[in-house]
Amino acid sequence: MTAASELDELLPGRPDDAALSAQLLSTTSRPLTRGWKLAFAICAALTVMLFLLVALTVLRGIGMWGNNVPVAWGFGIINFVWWIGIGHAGTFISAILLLLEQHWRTSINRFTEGMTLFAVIQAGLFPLLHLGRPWFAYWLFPYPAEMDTWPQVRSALPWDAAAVSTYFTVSLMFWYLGLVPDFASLRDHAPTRRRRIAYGILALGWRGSVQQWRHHKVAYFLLAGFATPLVLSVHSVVSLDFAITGLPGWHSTIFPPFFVAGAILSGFAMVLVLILPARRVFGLQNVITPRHFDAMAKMVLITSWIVLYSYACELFVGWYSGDRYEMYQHLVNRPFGWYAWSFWLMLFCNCFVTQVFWSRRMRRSPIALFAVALLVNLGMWLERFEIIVVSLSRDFLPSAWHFFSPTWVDLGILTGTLGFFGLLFLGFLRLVPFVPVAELKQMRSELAHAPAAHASTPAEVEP
Amino acid sequence: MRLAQIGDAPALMAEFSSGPALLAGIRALRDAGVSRFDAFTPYEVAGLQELLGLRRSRLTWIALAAGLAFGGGAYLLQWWINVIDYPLDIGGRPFHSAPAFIPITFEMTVLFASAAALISAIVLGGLPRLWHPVFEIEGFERATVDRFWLAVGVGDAALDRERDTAALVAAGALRVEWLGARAGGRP
Amino acid sequence: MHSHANRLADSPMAALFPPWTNTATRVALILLAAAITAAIVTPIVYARMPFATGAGDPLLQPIPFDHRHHVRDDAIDCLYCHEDAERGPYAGVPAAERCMGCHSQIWNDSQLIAPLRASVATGEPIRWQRVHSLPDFVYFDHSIHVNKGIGCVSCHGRVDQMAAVYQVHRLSMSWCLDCHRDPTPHLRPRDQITSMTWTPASPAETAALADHYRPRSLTHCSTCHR
Amino acid sequence: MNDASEPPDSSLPAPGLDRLSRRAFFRLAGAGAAAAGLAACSSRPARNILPYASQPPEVTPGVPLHYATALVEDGFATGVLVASHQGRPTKIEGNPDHPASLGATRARDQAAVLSLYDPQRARSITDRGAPAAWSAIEQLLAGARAHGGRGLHLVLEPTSSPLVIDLIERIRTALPAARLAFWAPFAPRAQLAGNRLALGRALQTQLDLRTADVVVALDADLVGDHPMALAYARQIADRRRVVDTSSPMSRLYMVESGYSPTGVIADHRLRVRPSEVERIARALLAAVIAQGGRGAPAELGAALARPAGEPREAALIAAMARDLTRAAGRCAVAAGDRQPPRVHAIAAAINAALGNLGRTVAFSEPAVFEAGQPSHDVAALADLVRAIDGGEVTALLVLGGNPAYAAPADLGLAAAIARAPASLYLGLYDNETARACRFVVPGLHDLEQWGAARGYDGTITPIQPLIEPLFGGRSVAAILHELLGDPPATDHARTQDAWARRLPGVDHAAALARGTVAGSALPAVAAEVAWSALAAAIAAPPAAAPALELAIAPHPFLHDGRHTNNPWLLELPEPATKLTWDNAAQLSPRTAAQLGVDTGDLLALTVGAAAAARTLDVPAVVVPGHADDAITLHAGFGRDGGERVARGIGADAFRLWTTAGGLSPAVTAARRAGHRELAITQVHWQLEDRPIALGGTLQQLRDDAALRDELARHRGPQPTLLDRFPAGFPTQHNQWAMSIDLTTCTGCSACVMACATENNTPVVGRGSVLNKREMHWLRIDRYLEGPSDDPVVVVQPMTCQHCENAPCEYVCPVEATTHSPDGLNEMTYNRCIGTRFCSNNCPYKVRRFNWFDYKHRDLHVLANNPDVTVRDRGVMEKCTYCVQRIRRAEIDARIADRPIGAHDVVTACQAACPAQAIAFGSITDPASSVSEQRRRPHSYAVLHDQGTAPRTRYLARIRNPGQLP
Repeated sequence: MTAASELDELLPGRPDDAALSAQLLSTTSRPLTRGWKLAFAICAALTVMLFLLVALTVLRGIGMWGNNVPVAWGFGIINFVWWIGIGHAGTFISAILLLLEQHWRTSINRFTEGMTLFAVIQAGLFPLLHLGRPWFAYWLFPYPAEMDTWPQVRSALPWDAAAVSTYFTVSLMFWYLGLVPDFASLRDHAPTRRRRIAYGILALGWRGSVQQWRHHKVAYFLLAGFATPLVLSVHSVVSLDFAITGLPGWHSTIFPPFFVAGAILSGFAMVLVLILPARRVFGLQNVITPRHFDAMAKMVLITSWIVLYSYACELFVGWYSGDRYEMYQHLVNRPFGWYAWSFWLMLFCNCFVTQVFWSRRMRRSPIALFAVALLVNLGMWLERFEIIVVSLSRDFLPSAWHFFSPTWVDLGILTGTLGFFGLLFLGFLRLVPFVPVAELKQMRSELAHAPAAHASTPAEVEP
Repeated sequence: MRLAQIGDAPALMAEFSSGPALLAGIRALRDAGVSRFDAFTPYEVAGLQELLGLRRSRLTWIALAAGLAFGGGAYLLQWWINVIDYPLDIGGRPFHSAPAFIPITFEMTVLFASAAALISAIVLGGLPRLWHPVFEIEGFERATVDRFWLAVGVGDAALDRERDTAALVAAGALRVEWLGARAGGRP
Repeated sequence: MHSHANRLADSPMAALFPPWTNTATRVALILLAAAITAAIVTPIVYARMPFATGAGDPLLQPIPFDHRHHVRDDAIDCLYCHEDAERGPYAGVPAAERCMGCHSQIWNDSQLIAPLRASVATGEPIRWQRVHSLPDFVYFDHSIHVNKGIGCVSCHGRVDQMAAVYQVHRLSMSWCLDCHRDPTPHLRPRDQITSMTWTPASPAETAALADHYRPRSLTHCSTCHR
Repeated sequence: MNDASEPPDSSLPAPGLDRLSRRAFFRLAGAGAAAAGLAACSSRPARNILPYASQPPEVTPGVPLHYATALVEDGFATGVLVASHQGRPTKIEGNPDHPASLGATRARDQAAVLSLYDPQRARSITDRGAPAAWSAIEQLLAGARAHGGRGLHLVLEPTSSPLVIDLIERIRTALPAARLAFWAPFAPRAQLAGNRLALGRALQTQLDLRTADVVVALDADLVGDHPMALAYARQIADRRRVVDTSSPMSRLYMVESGYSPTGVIADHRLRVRPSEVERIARALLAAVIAQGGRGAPAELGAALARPAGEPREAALIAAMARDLTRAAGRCAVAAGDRQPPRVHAIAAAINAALGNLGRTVAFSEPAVFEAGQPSHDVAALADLVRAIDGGEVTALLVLGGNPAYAAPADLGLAAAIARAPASLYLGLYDNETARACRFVVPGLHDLEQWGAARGYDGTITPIQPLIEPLFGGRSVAAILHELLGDPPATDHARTQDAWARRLPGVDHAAALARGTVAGSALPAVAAEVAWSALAAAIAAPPAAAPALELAIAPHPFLHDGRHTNNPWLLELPEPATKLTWDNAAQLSPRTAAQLGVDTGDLLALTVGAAAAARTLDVPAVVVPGHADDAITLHAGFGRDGGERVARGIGADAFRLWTTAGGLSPAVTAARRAGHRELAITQVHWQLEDRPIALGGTLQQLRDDAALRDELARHRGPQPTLLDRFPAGFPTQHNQWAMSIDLTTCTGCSACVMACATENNTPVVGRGSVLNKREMHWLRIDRYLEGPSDDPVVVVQPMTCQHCENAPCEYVCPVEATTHSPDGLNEMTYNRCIGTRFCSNNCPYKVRRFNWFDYKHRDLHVLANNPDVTVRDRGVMEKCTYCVQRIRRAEIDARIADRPIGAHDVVTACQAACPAQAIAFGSITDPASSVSEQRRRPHSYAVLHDQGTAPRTRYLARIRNPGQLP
């Protein structure tokens, strides 16, 4: 594909800089629609419910959740892993695709980074909340305690704390760094003085000088470079929460890549779930195009195959190991045990439904994309349910086996995080240009001025 | 030819409509002997840094140093806690459980390298600085949208205001403004 | 408000921020950094301060019992009153009857010991204020320490110089560990346990004591927590 | 949807003890320095130090004292030692010198401290619920005293106390018109009646199983439900311990309907309905006589002979007869008290025919006063009802027990008592009987009173109080003294006085110190089977069995309901079903299928016909191994008194108890709409071919290298990357370890309760148990092997294995669980933040989490052991090997400058175990019992293949089945 045709696919009509800025910055200042207000109100209500349930859990005890012994981790850790996984697509799109010079990432990268941050915020709630005594969570960090005690770093949980907080911080820094030039645009062009001051402070005085762009570019690429191993490491570390144990169904070396693939699958699915309505509501069909959908659908298809391969590996290794506990877990408990329905539903959602994306038409159909993406998100949640609840419910000693069932608090907190996530996201859509304006303009400029395209694009001759 | 940052000395400010036009303006003045330039652009203009002879930012090395220092520090802290300060028998594992120390070491390396990169980008870019003389120029706000501003001859003895204004206009500048010395405060 | 997407708002003439904001930004950033540092450091320091550990704070007791007088002037041995220190976990505060052993003879009509007389008469205990309060969840046993050569003064300080007893040391886990990691320098002969002034004459004496008591470095958790 | 978010059971005592009575308690308890003892129980530091005004010389604050006393049930004493922390009894251990304890305890003995501190005990004298003065009682008793006791009726619990007997005899003399009845629903009556049939006298059977090579138990739960169960369990275990491949082992046959602890350890178990036991017994007697029984008339054998029944049954009877005859004089046949007197008579006859009398079987006079006499019969209660209805009763004194609840329902006793013109109830609770009576006087807990009682063998056991009566209660003796118009005196003085009169020459103080009166066991009575009388008595064949029969059985922990307000016991999983907080109709899988029910489905049980029909709705619970066409239902539930914990849980089995039907009536059952989720702690009962509860037969252990190799594989070296002990296994410290013998473990659960009392394990309530949140550090796993309708049961105490390479430790992010140099897997509660990662990675799932604030509330906190941290909400906990006892022993030994002795550390579970199935000690001492047990050929580690290197090892379950002909 030539640069020009790519540009036409990614940015049909090739709007000029001023038009792009005007269009993309305006998302922060358009009047609030009724739909947005309604969605915001629902999300705000769910968020209030979330924090009430959190308060209830903290006041009364973690017993408000359905966990028990043997299933000492339940919805809390499922939700944690699920949300963390969703976060992955953001960094994947913004960092790895940046390094791979995938131009199609530009229009959606900030959107997905925002999604990452808000998903990680939801995820970050759970390691804290699921503690029996969350007020002592600071013991996970090394500080010169009066008790002379330290964290125990052979456990995967301090790794988790380090990985998740690093992931969040680096994602936030990466996101912010990319936002600075756009904040400067808003400082100069937001409709009210108060907003200009607010954006102006956030822009730090950015003026687009040569020196600023020079360091900005290097830092941006560096952060992308750092975020790349990070995005692979975070879910790897999360997977180690399980893989370092001896539990049948957890004790598996395949977990890190398996988890990363699953995370990217769920992340892309969530991007699709969010971007399809946002694009429609904000009229961004010219910057977020079928070309983008096509690329994301292919990612979903690829990662879904990796996930299917991982499932197959788990089954095979479970059998090949000859270990009676592994065999029971993978060949009996999961497919035919108490929770067999979740196993088969998970396979259906994560591996079979996604096969529609072999069809180009499906890859570009918003309805198909939206439906499949929703199912994949459900399927990925079930995958974590499978790993955590189903494995724990039957481990070594049959005498200790027991069921898990969630309480209304569990369900309420899961719903509440969806609301909280939505709330943050709706706020993000209103307050921040969610398509990176400067980057998009630069991409347009680079593609337009690319040697092969130059002659054939008279539109690019400056007025 | 070198980059000069506005602040203390007077300069000529020229507004261009595109990156290539800006580059053309620089080339025109370079021929006139002016060697100090700065530019303000809504996005990075390809070829600008090369034209001004800027080398790659040293920010990479700062990030590397920070990453190594804090990563190494994290490993040393873990070792010191488990081997020196309060060794405890944890599941029969060795006090110095090197593989278990790696994840945190890695994460701290990345975290502090990233933080160093961000902070360096801000500080080396002369930020935060909410007010700057160029913000006083009328119409400068389009520098963040679709206008490309060139600052010429900051502190450059070779700067000739009238000659260079003409040259800039000839090179395609939409507008040329004189930005007085900082001592003048707001013009 | 912009109803049309393709127009940008115009900027006002003058710069948005006046020059002083540059300084203000720097000051604000420095203050922010200082505040974050303080938020982390303050509790770490606070936990070691006397007003957090309770050290150095004499409490008002129902009877103004003066250890200086009883220990230094009258030369009463610690174990005369705190006799359980040798054989039980608690050193114990003497029963009122024990006090009355002397005070039925001397100072028997003092108003100061009215609570003592009341306790003996009614059987109601005297409500002493607890001075040495170990952290929660710690099982401390006086008998093993006393019998293995740790003197009263090591933990309680120069009680013989206190008008009202106060806590001298932090009595925190790290303080306990200081000694538990290397008990040898704190050892003393069994008959000098209650001495307030004994010091080893030579390193050889300390070595001999170590040889005698064979102290163990007990730093595992169930030493104190059960 | 899960309802686990319900708070801890609201029926548990709520805070609300008022300030005044708490202070009053402290004063009464004399616990002047209680603050010091209680400091460890609170997360808030004590602010005051309260020294004694006058310190008792024997008290060192922080060091518990032990006093010998006894717990009495149905008249039989079990000698115990009670630990007292400055006047506060906290822990009960068995008295090794007492023949009915031998150092062990039953689960319900352990729980007695919680009953003592039950805040729902009756607190004041009431008159129809309104507070009343003692003078009203004096008036009532004075009135009752008049006219030689005419119109005065007394209902007492069976008693063996020489002191109470003294009073009863005085009443009999002074008030000859007074009528006395003795009532306890499960007091052994059939045995005495059966011996009267066989021997001509109502004698009590005394077994001595120390020399018994073969034991046949005919519905007799010798190790579980018997006044002498602790001793019999020890005696049987002593004959069944496998030390090496040449160890001899006795053989135990069990014939029963439910699955009892005796059935668990039996080598052969024949499951038959209760009514069929007589058929088995008759066939066994016939077979024994046929094989040459001594003294037994051959024609009796011929008369009993009958066509062979079902092949397995016939083969088992033949095998029993063969083994018994071979071991003549070294065997015993025992009948259970649920069986009718005829079965007891047959058992006595078999023992006589085998020459066991005077060897393994002896007879003595009953330990209980007038046992076997009409005053102990149901008829005595029927007479009382008649007398009330006839207006003959002017004063009714019910002293102890709960007859209004625990008696045949068709007597209408509760209503009759309520009709009595003046009635008084003395008891611990405002229970059904208290509510029927006019006056209620708070009674005394065993730990609050002076007295004495006899053990089952007759050993006189002095009883002394550990604490002043918490609620000012009065003893039975005090009421009887008042009735006799005796001048006031303290219980102590009266006890000493009566002791001196009834037991001259026996030093009371010495008896108190020892806890028994040596040599006071009842002497054996020479008795011979009167064969002709016996033959006549059993001539008629047993009645045809009904289509479905019910067995109303005492609950293993609650007994007849007297302990139902004790939440510890309610939450202790019932051994056969693992059911907590409920009772249910136990039935076999086949019977359940026939009735169309599964566990939890409601059944309507009906006893009697037409107008007299009594129906009870009760959930079913399927028990593999239960006899077909029979239902076992435990008593003690469905309480309707004022005990808030007990009230409203389970179904009252006694409502199906009629004078005609007895405790094993014919019943009809029908499926009812509805389901009750039962709080059962184990949901999967198969081993799934996993190396967890290993076992085999003695023959296999001797001859089968495959079994020995397999066991050796489960204790041998494991490949590991971890260099656990680089400098060689440490020998300078003690290295603690445990060994649990699955062969002798009966699953009686005494250890579970002992662990809970020692370690302040909280109660969580039914809702939390339903969600698998029970807190027992030690549980008894129950696995079923073999056919699902008649499985062999293996029970396995499972608790923290103290793995050397503990999986829980390395996943804790805050060093809350670590390893001590002496091999303990330490749990530091106050460091725990509650990630529960350790529990997930524990292959044994023995860690317990405080999901809510489960701490004892109200007066129950006084049962806390001050040497063990009371855990807060949000922290993990688990077995510590009783680290507080280890550290105490360590300190004592270090102070005395000696090594820790082999018996210095005894864990709570170990101490309680009647079968001595638990050994604990240091494996650095090659002579310690635990070291010795680890060297045995059948020692193994559970999940050895996981590389956890557990310190707790098990001795495989070895059975000794015989050849079936």
